[in-house]
Amino acid sequence: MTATMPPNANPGLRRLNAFRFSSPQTFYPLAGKILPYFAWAAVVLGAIGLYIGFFVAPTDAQQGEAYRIIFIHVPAAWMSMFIYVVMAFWAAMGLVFNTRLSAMMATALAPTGALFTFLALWTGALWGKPTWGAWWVWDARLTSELILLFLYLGFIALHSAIEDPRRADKAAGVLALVGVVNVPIIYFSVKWWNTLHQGASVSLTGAPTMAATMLAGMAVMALAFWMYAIAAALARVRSIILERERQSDWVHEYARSLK
Amino acid sequence: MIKTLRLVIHRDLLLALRRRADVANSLLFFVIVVSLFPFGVGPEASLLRAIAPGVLWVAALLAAMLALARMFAADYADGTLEQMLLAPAPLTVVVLGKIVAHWLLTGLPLVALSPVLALQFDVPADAIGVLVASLALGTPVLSLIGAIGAALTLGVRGAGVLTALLVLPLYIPVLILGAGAVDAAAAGLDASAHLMLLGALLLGAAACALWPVAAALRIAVE
Amino acid sequence: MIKTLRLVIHRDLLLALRRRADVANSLLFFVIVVSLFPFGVGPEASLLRAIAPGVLWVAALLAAMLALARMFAADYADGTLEQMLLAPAPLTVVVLGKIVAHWLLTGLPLVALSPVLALQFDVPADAIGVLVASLALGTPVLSLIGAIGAALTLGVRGAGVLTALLVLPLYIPVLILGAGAVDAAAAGLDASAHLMLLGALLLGAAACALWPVAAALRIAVE
Amino acid sequence: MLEGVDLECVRGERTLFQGLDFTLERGALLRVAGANGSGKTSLLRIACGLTPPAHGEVRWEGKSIRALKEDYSKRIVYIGHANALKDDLTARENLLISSALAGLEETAEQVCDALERFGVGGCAMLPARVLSQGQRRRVALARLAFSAAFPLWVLDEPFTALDAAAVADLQALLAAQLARGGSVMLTTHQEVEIAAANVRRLDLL
Amino acid sequence: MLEGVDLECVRGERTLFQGLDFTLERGALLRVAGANGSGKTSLLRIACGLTPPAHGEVRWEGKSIRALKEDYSKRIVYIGHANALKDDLTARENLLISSALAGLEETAEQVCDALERFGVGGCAMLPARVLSQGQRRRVALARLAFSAAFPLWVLDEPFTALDAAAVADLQALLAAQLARGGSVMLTTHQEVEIAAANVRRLDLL
Ligand code: HEM
Ligand SMILES: Nc1ncnc2c1ncn2[C@@H]1O[C@H](COP(=O)(O)OP(=O)(O)OP(=O)(O)O)[C@@H](O)[C@H]1O
Ligand SMILES: Nc1ncnc2c1ncn2[C@@H]1O[C@H](COP(=O)(O)OP(=O)(O)OP(=O)(O)O)[C@@H](O)[C@H]1O
Ligand SMILES: [Mg+2]
Ligand SMILES: [Mg+2]
Repeated sequence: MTATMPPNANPGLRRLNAFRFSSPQTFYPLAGKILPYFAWAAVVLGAIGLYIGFFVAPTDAQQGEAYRIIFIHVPAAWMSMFIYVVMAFWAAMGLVFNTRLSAMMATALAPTGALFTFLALWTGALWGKPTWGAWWVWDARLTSELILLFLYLGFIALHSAIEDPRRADKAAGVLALVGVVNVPIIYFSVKWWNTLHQGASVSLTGAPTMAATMLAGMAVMALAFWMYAIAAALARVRSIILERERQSDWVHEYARSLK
Repeated sequence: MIKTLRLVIHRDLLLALRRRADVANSLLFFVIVVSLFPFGVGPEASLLRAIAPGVLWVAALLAAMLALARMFAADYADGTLEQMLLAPAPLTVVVLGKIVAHWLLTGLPLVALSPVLALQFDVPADAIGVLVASLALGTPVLSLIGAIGAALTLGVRGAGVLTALLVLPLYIPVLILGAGAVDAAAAGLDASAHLMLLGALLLGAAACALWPVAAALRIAVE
Repeated sequence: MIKTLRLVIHRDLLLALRRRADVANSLLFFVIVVSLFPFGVGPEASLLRAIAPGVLWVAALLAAMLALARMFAADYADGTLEQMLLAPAPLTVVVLGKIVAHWLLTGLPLVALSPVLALQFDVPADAIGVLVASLALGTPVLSLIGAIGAALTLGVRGAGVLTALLVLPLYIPVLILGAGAVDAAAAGLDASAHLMLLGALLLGAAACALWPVAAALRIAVE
Repeated sequence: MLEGVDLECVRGERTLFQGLDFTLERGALLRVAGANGSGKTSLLRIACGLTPPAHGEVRWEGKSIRALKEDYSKRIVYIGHANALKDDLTARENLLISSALAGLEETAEQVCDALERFGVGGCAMLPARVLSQGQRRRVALARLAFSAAFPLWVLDEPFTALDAAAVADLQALLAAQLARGGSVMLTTHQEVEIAAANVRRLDLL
Repeated sequence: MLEGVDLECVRGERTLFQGLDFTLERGALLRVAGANGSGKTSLLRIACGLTPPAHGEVRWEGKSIRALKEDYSKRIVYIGHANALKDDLTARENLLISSALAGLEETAEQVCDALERFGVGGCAMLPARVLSQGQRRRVALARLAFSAAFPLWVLDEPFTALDAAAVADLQALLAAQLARGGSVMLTTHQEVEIAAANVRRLDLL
């Protein structure tokens, strides 16, 4: 057990079995095994969600067909915020416990988060043109979402600018934690300032104000995005593990076994 | 602790006194940016008045951003930063001292000079008051947020761009609120909501910025 | 001599390749300055169109001015400049190489990117061509004149401000001619007179700037 | 007492050292020796707490320095390769500020005395920029003259750029530190004799 | 043959030396010695033509170096306190460029050999930023390995930061330069023996 632990893991962690998979070496094959399930789930759910969104859901009375963007826009916007929080969580774990895998997870999540943020912005802009008559307005939610994109990009840029991977993990981790303040701002911006953008219409407490099919479509799409995000992060973390551990014996053995 | 704070501020002001030109630097940059516009845009008064709040705030933001490079880099290069990390006082106090000194040297002069420049652009008197207030509340936020970017990119290849990339998105709200306040005042509206938000930003930044800066400095020196 | 010229240019480009971010620096600065204006001034299309030539040229000038600090300072600090002075090739050739490399890294990207930014401001197509031509003629002048300022202030306390003070008065004609050309084209007038004057400035600067730079470098190293 | 336990240092992809242990008692001097690039500077920085080791820990009087934090900083003086002088401040101001930062309350006269002791009294009012290489090093080291209260001195190549007189001054200061029960950890390529019983040597490969 | 005639050097308000004469023949080594701040670096810079003396002149084969200009530059190698390395370039690139700037046409292999000779072959591909102090100095000095064609080497404290092995390497190179009739002018605080007949010493006060 101890032999498989990263040498710089916190000594306290070595005794805990629950942290077994915080070792890159044990996590690598596990990630490889579960990855295909998530990938397939993403494909299947995505197909179902898009079918509901574009064929089952009724045309909107006010907005016509344009509103169908909602099935991508809203789940993407949710994911963009959620992934950031998860990324910051892993970054914090990495900073506090000095576990390498947590920092690798944070690094692996960033591009996916940036992708969803970009998607939310892009679909939002596409939607804004017919509904508000402008691609872009400087409203609080839109601005804070744009800032979220820049935070993701800044995280990626800072990480790649620092050569020493350990230092890069730590510095980028600090940045990720600083950026967390932006997430509640995005989420509550429509409540705190009255803006052009739609307020929350889905909440856990109140009754949904949307048609059930629309809600179902959005929920399925959100699930699909979830699965995709997990699959992409796992795939990326696997390659990060190989790259970082290329000096170690187990990677050499693994490479030999592939031949 | 107060002693260390005073020491750090005193040291940075003394250094600035020795290199007076360095302080003049960001002030001069501010003045240059603002004054070049009439050359570029042409001398039409109404046009100039319309863009004045934007030009002044953009110039202040750029001046603050460029001054960030000087915040920790020199101390990092000559080994003083290591000594600060090894000092018995908590690092956050040292950081606070450096940020305060930085604002005194780069933010305060802008605030003080802005009315004169605003007059050039024929900004109405009420709006000038709001301009000064918005800069007085906004420039410390720029220094606080900027310190995080400056510390994170210390000793990194191409630190300049990276700092800009990290810091600018966080600066945009300050710019929108600041220029918005002046615009509102120039249009005869009430600017106090904008100013209150700026004040809230300042409090938030002061409460949250010191820890990440200290952490980033520790990482940079490793 | 050609060999030394090529060596110096090659070296500076290689260095830039290593610190890609540094090149991105002045480009990003240009983009940032230009893009911040809509935030500050507000998104009114007619207003933005009116100030576009001024904003673009002021931004280019500032980007060029800020990049001057990097022209000789690093070589001076780490002792490479001494080695260049002791090299068997004439110093003016080395200087020419450094100026060419500097323009390739800071001027050319601005020229290439300016049409995209001009589109943001809704500048008419004809005027965009003139904008590119004016920048292509004007930015080398900025590099040449700037080199004198950068060399004269090498190792001087507060070099930044001093460079700005020395160089800006000489930059203003370039700014007026450049922005004027674009304004004229946007108004449907003929801009060729402006461009010819810019070309003459370029020839003059190329003929006269090398020797003072070389002399200033010799003095700086003493 | 300073102890390093099972230390490992990794730089880039190279492991500089691994499983390194050392102890430094009161009144002892530890000279870290090794070829260029063997990791002496890295070890000293780990010992001060500037760089965390990849593995293992450093203990002061039995407690980990990670846990002690500022309490440990209060006990050490570190003088690195870099002199930590501000070019624009005079030698005297530089020294005043570095002593104040270390929590000492030295007066201007005491600072001038320290400079005098290191043969740079004449430069007290010159900006550090114009000093020669050796004079700069002397100014940085002058801090040691009033660092008797710090039980641990960590010095990285203190003898570089010093002439024979300055080397002798420094040797005397080191001997005094050892005599009063303080400890010294240093690196040097020059063979330097320190008149003390308890000089140990740690070789890095 | 290098000659200094009636040289005077003034820094700020201090006259460092006055009426100083020296000659350096082919095959000879001149060691400039003196306390910290006595003006050794200043003298070396005057000898290279980087700083003009306040009075007097430096002659190469009887002609003033002011008049010779580039013809003189073609004959000397100067390695100062500063290593003239670019932090972002690798050791190999740094050396390639500095040799090309000196008008040599070294190939990448020759450069790697030179680095190898100075024990930094393993660092050839590392950016100079990550090298240790001594490794940086070694990279800077590796230039000497293919500077046999230059009759005059001027070296300011070449031995600082070097470990014993590197010192021996450098001594061998210096001896070879003298043996082939070249001249060397250097400063050092360390007592270093160079196995050559013609070693002279110039003391500054
Ligand atoms: C670039 C422009 C836009 C951005 C950056 C953006 C951003 C966001 C974000 C971050 C959310 C999720 C927040 C939450 O869950 O409460 C969201 C949700 C939503 N957006 Fe947008 N949006 C944009 C444009 C639009 C447009 C033009 C419309 C339609 C007129 C729109 C309609 C919605 C709706 C209906 C929701 C779901 C709100 C809910 O049910 O909670 N968005 N958007
Ligand atoms: N990113 C990196 N990749 C590979 N090696 C690195 C990296 N960073 C540092 N190193 C190596 O780490 C070592 C740093 O050593 P350190 O500065 O501790 O040496 P030192 O023993 O103090 O040497 P010196 O006697 O020259 O001062 C050097 O060998 C350097 O090449
Ligand atoms: N502006 C100035 N005013 C007064 N003194 C100055 C000024 N500039 C330089 N000096 C003095 O000139 C001398 C420069 O000496 P130089 O660098 O040649 O010394 P060095 O013999 O090489 O010393 P080291 O052994 O320390 O390298 C120093 O004593 C310095 O104090
Ligand atoms: Mg070292
Ligand atoms: Mg010297």
